[in-house]
Amino acid sequence: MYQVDRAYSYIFYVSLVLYLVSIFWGLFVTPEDFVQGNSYRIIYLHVPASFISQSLYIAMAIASAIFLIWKVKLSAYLVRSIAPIGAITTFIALISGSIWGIPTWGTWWVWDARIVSTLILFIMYLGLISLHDSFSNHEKADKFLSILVLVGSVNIPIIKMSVEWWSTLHQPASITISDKPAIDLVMLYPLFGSIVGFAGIVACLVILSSKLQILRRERNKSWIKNYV
Amino acid sequence: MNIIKFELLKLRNKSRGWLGPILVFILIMVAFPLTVEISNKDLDQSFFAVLWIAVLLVMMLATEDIFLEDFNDGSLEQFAISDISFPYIISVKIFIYWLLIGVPISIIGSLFCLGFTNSGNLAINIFPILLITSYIFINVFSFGNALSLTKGSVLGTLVTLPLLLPLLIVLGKAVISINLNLNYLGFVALLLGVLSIIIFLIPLIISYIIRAHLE
Amino acid sequence: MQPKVKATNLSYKINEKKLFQNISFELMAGKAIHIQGDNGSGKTTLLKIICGLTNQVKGEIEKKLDKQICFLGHKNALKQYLTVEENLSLLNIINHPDLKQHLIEFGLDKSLDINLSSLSFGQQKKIALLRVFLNDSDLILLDEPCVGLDTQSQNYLCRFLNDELEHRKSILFSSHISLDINSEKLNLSDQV
Amino acid sequence: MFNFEFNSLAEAFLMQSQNGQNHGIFVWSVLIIVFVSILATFIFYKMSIKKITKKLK
Repeated sequence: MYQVDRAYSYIFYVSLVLYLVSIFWGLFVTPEDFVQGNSYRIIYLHVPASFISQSLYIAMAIASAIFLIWKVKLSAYLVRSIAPIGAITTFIALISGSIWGIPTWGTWWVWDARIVSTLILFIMYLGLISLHDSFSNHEKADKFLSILVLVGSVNIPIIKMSVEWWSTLHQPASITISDKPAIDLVMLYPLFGSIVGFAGIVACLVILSSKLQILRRERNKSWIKNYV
Repeated sequence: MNIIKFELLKLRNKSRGWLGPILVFILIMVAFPLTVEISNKDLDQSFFAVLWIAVLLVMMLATEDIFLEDFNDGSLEQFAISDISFPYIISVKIFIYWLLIGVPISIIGSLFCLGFTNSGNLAINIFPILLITSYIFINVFSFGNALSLTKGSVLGTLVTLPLLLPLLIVLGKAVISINLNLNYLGFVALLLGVLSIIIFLIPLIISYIIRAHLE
Repeated sequence: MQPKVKATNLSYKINEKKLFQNISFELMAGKAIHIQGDNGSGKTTLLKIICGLTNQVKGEIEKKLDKQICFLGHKNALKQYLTVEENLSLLNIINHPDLKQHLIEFGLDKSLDINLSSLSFGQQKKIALLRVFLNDSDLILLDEPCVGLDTQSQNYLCRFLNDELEHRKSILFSSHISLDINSEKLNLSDQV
Repeated sequence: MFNFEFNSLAEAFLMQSQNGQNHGIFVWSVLIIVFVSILATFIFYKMSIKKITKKLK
C-alpha cells in the first residue's frame, strides 16, 4: 500500500499534465473540422470518456473472473470499486455526447444503437452498485456481483459493434487498432494524448476508490491499524 | 419425474403464480388501444412495441416466485443435496414455468396480432418468435431472481433488464422484416442461437448462485 | 472398517468471526453422534458442512456413502397449501408399506386430506420426520428433530432411531435436550 | 505546427465555425462538466478516505 501511495502521485501528476496539454492543444491549436466546424473539438473530451467507460467494464470482468476462479479477495474489492468510477465516466460520455449532438445532429438525443447501449452500460453500472449494497453479507455480495459482471459483459461487444451493425446517426469509431485512422494526424495526436491522460486520471480514481474499499472491509485487520 | 410433478402441483394450487401474469398480459393488450385513437392507422406499428414490452414485463412478473418459496420452505436445500443434478432441476423448473406462462402468452400474443393487424401471415410468423423470446426472457429473469433471492425479486430483475435490451432491438428488426415480407429467418436463427447458449449456461449459473445463498 | 464420515480439523468462520475450530470425528456404520453446543456455536453449520451445502474454511471431510444423505433441517420442505397426502406424494413415500403404522403412531392417520397449514407446528414436524423414517439412505442428519414434539413422539423417534442404528445406519443429530439414543457426544462449545 | 486557431480570448470563447454558428458554448459546457465531475469524484473519495482513517485511528 505504501508503494501504491507513492506511485499514485506520480501517475496523477504525469497524467494530469498530459491530459491538460492534450485538451489545450485539441481545443485551441488543431484546425477546425471541415464538416462539423468547431464543435468537433468535443471529441477530445467525449472519446476518452466513452473509451474508458467500456475499458473499465472489461477490467471489471477480468477482475471478477479472477475472483471467481482463484478466490482472490482483492480483485473482488477492485470490482466493487471500479463500478462507481465506471458509472461516472459513462455519465460523462453520455452528457458530452448529447451536447455534441445539438450542433451536429440538431437534437440532443436519438434512439441510436450506440447511444442506447451506452445508456444500458450506465444503468448496468448503477445496478451493480445497488446489487452489491443490498447484501449485508459481503462475501455473498462479492460472488453475486462478479457473476453479474461476467454475464453482463456480453453487452460490451454489442456496444462495440453497434455502430457497424446498425446504420445509424452515430459516426463509426475514429480510431481503430487495425485500420488507418479516419482522422488527420494533427487531430490524432492530441486525441491520443487525451485518452492516455484521462486513463491515468481514472486510474488514480480507481486507486482511491479501492483504497476506500480496502479500508472499509479490512478495518479489523491488524495491518490496517499499522498502516493508518 | 418427481420434480415435474412437484412444480405442476405447486403451480396448480397457486393460480396467482401463473394465471396472474397471463391476465396482466391480456389486460395490457386490451387496454393500450384505448390510450390512442382507434382510427389511428399506426396502431399495428405501436402494437408490436407494446407486445414486446408486455412480454418483457409479464415474464418479469412470472419469475417473481420461482425460487423464493422453495428457498423459504427448504425444498431447495433438499434438491441441492439430492442425487439428481441441481442445474437439471433448475432447468426443468424454468421449463415448466415457460410451459405454463410463456406458451399461453405466445398463443394469446399471436391471436392479438391477428386481431390488430388483420394479417394471418404475420400472426403465424410472430408465434415462433414469441415462443423463443419468452423462453429467453424467463431464463434471464430467473437468473436475476436468483441473484436477489432473499432481497425481493424486483432488484434482481431490474439489474438483469439491461441484458435484454439488445434483444429488443433484434425483435424490432425482425418485425420490420416480416412486415416488408423480407426473409426474417436470420433473426429467428439469431434468437435460437441466443436461446441455445442461454438454456445451458443459465441453469449452471443459477445453481451456483443458489448454492451460495444456501450456505 | 472404514468410517462413513471422517472429519479432520474442520474450522468455520463467518464474517471473520470464528464459529468453531479444529473439529475432528469419525462416524462408523451403526453409530450415532450427538452434536451439542450453545446457541450460535455452529451446530447447524456443521450439519450443513457434512451435507455439502456449506464449504468449510479449513479441514477435510471424507464421506463414503452408497446412497444419498437424508437431511432434515429447521425448514420442513413441506408446502403449506397442499394437503398432507399431496405432500407425502411429493416426498415419494405415499406408497411405502410402513407409512400407515408411523401415521397411527403419530396420531395423524385421520388427517391425510387436511391442508398442511391447518396443522400445528409439531404435527408438521412429524410429517417432515416421516421422510426420515421412510428413507433408504445410510446417513441420517437431523437438526433439532425434537423441537415442537410431544414426549410420546419423542420417545417414538428415539425408539425408531435406535432401531435404525441396529440396521447399520449412521446418524448425526443436534439437540439441546438429551435424547435416549446410544450416541457419542461432540460438544462444540468446548472447542473455543 | 504551433499556431493558434483563435486570435483572441473572445474568439476562443465563441468558437465561430465556417458555417457561422457559434460552437463555443457547447465545447465549454462539456469541458466544465467533465472537469467538475472528475473534481467532485476526487474530492468525494479523498474526504471519505480521510473520514475513515480518522475513525480507525
